[in-house]
Amino acid sequence: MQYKLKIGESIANLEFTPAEKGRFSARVGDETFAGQAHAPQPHRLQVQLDGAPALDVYTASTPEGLWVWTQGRARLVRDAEQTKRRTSRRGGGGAKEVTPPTPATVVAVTAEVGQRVAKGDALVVVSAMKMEFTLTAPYAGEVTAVNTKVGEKANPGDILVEIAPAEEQSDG
Amino acid sequence: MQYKLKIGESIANLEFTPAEKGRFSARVGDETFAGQAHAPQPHRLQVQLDGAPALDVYTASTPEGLWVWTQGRARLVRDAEQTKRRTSRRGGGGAKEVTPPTPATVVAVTAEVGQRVAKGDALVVVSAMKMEFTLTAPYAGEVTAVNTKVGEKANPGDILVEIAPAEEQSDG
Amino acid sequence: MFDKILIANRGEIAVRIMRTAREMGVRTVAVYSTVDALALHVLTADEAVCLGDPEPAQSYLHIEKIIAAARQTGAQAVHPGYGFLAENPAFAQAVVDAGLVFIGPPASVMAQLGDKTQARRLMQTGGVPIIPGMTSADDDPARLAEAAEEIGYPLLIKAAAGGGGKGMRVVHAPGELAAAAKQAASEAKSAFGDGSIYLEKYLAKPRHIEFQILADAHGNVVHLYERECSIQRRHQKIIEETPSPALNDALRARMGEAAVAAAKAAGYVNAGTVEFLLNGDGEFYFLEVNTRLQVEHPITEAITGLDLVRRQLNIAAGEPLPFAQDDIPQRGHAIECRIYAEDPENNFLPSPGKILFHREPTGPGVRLDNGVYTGFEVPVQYDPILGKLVTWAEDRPAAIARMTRALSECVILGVKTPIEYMRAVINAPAFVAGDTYTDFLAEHFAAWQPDADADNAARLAYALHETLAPAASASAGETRREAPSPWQTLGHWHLGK
Amino acid sequence: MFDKILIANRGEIAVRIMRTAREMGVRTVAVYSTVDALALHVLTADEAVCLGDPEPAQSYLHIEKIIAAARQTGAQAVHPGYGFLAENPAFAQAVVDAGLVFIGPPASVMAQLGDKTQARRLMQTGGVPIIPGMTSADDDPARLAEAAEEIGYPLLIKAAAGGGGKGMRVVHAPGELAAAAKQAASEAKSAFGDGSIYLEKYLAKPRHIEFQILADAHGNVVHLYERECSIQRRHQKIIEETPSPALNDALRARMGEAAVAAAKAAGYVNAGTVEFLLNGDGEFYFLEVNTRLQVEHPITEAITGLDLVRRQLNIAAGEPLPFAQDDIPQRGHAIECRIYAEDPENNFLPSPGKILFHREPTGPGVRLDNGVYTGFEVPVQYDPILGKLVTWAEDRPAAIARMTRALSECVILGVKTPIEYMRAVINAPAFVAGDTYTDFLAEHFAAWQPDADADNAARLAYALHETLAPAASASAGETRREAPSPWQTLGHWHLGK
Repeated sequence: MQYKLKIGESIANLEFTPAEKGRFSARVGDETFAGQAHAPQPHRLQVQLDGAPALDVYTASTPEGLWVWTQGRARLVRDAEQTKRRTSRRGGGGAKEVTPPTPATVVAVTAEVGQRVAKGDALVVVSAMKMEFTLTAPYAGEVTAVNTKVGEKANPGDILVEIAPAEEQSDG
Repeated sequence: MQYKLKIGESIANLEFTPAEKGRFSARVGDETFAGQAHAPQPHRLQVQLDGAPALDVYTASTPEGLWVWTQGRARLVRDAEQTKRRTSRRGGGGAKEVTPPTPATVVAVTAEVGQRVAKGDALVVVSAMKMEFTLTAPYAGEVTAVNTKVGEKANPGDILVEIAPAEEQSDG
Repeated sequence: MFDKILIANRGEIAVRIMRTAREMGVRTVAVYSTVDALALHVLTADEAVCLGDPEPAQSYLHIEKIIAAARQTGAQAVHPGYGFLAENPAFAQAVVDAGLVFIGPPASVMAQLGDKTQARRLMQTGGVPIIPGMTSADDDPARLAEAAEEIGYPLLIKAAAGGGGKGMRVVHAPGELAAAAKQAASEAKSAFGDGSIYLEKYLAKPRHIEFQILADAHGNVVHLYERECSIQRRHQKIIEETPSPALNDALRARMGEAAVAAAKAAGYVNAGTVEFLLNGDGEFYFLEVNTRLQVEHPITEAITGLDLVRRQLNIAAGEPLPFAQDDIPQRGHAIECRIYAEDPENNFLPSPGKILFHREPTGPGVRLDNGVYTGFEVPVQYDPILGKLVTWAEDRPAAIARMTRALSECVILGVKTPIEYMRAVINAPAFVAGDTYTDFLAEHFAAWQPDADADNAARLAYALHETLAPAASASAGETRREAPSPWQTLGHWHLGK
Repeated sequence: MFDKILIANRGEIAVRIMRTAREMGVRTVAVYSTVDALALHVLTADEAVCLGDPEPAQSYLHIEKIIAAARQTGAQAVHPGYGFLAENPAFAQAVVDAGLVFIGPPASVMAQLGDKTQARRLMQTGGVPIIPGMTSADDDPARLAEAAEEIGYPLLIKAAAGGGGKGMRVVHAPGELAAAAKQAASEAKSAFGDGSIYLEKYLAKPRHIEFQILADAHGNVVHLYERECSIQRRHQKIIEETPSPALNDALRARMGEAAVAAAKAAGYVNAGTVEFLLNGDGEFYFLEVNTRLQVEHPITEAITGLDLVRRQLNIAAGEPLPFAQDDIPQRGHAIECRIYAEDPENNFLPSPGKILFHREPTGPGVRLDNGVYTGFEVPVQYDPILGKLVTWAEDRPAAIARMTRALSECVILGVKTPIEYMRAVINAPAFVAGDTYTDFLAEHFAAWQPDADADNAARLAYALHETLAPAASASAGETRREAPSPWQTLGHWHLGK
């Protein structure tokens, strides 16, 4: 089996071969692993690696990917293909969008439909866990839609304010 | 819904009525309960009782029944009908059988097929967690079968030695 | 002693207070907002009262609702925890006006100490060294310039009503002063509803050293030694320890006396904390008094063996302190790491969400004050603290090693946490050497990234999970029911909606 | 200090030792039998070596295999834990003969103290009070009768090689002596392979009080105060506390001196425990020396602040004790409850099985040394201890209240445990009054049954579980895979088979 797995921004291919009785071998980059694995309970894997200390693993799966804890470290491991699709559905980088950096609550909306805005103008203020974030216009243009109001929840990727770019700055 | 539930040796009937949105009412003996329940994760129930403190509940189900922890106490709650069937399948009390009191390992077998035994004669010694138990003949008779050997595991209900009762003591 | 108290807070601190109350035979009332119906503090309390909508103003900051909950449940006293209303004199007064006991200092003392310039005057009068600078707020540019000349540059503009770094500006040269003052005042106005500012000398690389004090209603005041809280991000402490590697016995004694003098000058009652800045020359200056239980109080409990919540309840019930200064032991070394739902790889952005799995570290010398559990949805509305991990050992190296072990044992999946980051921080050579100051993280850890060495093991685990997960469910000893639940057929439902 | 040590044990004590070793930067090697391939001590160690079949004789008692494992992994020292080979002089000697360090006393000292009559002679010579009675074993009925006449009735027959109540008989009158002696000798023979017996005066309602000692290889010996271990079932401790409610400072000092004298008389090195019986008149008598770390060592750690495993490793590495008797603080009160897989409703029968769910108690003053986890199958072959719950607080009432809280927070489903029983014991008026002695449980708790008050809430939970359980899986945030796993299609498998 072939996996293309992303952790943070780092992508690597994993070649995984299961065998009988929970045995497996795997290769990722220069590293090879072989051993035997067992799942004694939900959220837990126990892996005996040949010639190496045992790996104690906890997992939790989400639509974003699989949370994995091992050797004292937690990682969100994502299927790189799926991640790509999701990112492209959202329209790319995110730096060009009026969207919160983290799940948040909207505490102020200053943008109005039809308003002309300059790059950097404050549009929406969101609050998450006692921190406030002011979302600003990523480029100059005209506000074409305001998709939120005070008190609503907002998640990363939700476009809170849509802006039609001013022509002279459409690539800026 | 009607449940007949056994805890230890105590049996009580529970009348349970689910309603919308996790609401329920229930009656067991003189006690009535009403409230709303939620299961935020496997093994956990959270119960808001009307006019009473919330109940935090942990559960784990086994073929024997449901382990329940609440208010700092763990209980094995069994379906009384099922328990009855299981007990009768095993042929009743258990005091008349050569079976270990707890899951154990057999460490000695002195009984032999054809041997005549008196009530109280040692037949098998089992060991569980550093405790040894000598299983003795529950009545006088002749050994007709020895169903175990040293090193084997034995569970309560497993008949390790079968004895045909001596005629004069068949009711003793 | 009280029969029943209300805890006007949530999360780990509410649970921590309830634990001691339960041990004292005092019943507890939780209050909660609708998103917290299944929060750990609600499940831990003997009773719970719903305050309403999640916004703090409608729930944990709503004074009338909280007092009504106390009256309705027959609670005799209110513990405010930290944050929310803990340092709000109007709340303390409202509690007393309702005929209840406020577990904390009198409202008037809280109000005095809450005004930073008033507190500075109070300390100056009481003989406690303050940072050179103004002792009353001013917004006149000319008078600010004059004061600045006297203090010297660099200097700090601070908000009189504030804290937490809001309304604060460093000014390096006279030309920057006017503009910075205007910005700071505006920021203070929007953060605290009060734009008063004042100027202080700027101390380079100071340590944040605070002293825990206990004062009873009979005039007895003791200190419980210091806490070093220099490891901060965004002016918020994340790692604290005691004793401070910077204090010797003589300095500790002098600072402890100053802390007791500060408490006496303010007429303080109950548990409080006197914060100081300490510079490299061993000079220390009063910073402020926190008129409540601190997040980091467990490290003081670890080295003194005293339960501060128990002491707070006893003091609030009018009991005198049962010990004098010389009776208070100081033993071993303790460290606290605050476990927040936040992303250290991304500027400590909050990371709300569902705790999908939580394994709590245990064993010798480890204490976790936890506010969450597997399956709990961490709300977006409140402070991101999940719990506090505290280790205690014979000496500082052993306490660091133990914290390293405890962090390594702590599993939290579903939200980002700084567990791995803090492990790196406490094992950094500068930390190990005790060379800590308030800019430590900015200087040493601004570009921190997690170690990529563990990544391939995590990738392997991904593949193993994909292959093994179905077996996991089957082997967990749970029998699965096939028939639909009556509530499934009644339709999908959620509690609290 | 060693780079790597092997822990010749399993369960909670192996994990506990590994935790301190890790904190000291010492790598750890676990050994295990095939049923323990997924035991917590294996998962906690840096390396693990399988010893073979589950029977102790083939695994944890197999000296050659354990020494081979140490050699194979390059371990420099062996920690025996408690139980198994911990007090076996042949093992201690074999470790040394293999060129490794045994973390414990010299084999010769262990052998001397393991022979109960030899130990009595040693103590008598060293000036330590012993229980009136014989100082050498004898099986001649006439000489036994003669000695009995001198000692007086009631008296106790004891096995010279033994402990744990095996080969022990109370004799109330001369006519019972001969038969009882024969039975005891036979029982001792089968339990220890040595039928030697001797007679001692029988003390009525004694307390079991033991002193922790530390002795380095340079002749320094200190004691770390007492532990009261009177709460026993089947001659096995289940609840321990320190300080003992029966000791005042003067008696504590006298007994502590006797414990140090005992250690010196034996030429003891490393951590050990000197056990005494204390009668109601304040007279105490040497009982035996346990030449290893005790199960109940954490309560001593709690009140002194010393890590006994760290001390053991330091001593074994040849370091002198870094403190003298007067430097050792004694602070607050600590209690330990041993959590066994056993059924207090049914004569404490063992209850092996799978831990279906485990929630560990946490918070201020609570320590759990745990050896199991959710999903672990507790083997039938070994000691039923699952973990040790320890609480520490300012004083005895607070420590009892904290233990009550901690026991209430501890959830173990799948095997029977005495959690609820111990909660009843520590809150019984006689325990609260400190009126404990070795027959306490037999006298007060023989007929204990769990409180039926909680039963109907448990029945309600049964119905709610039946109704909600499917929703529980769906709401747990786990996405379920529909396709069969490759290992499912490859057939059912188990690790280690």
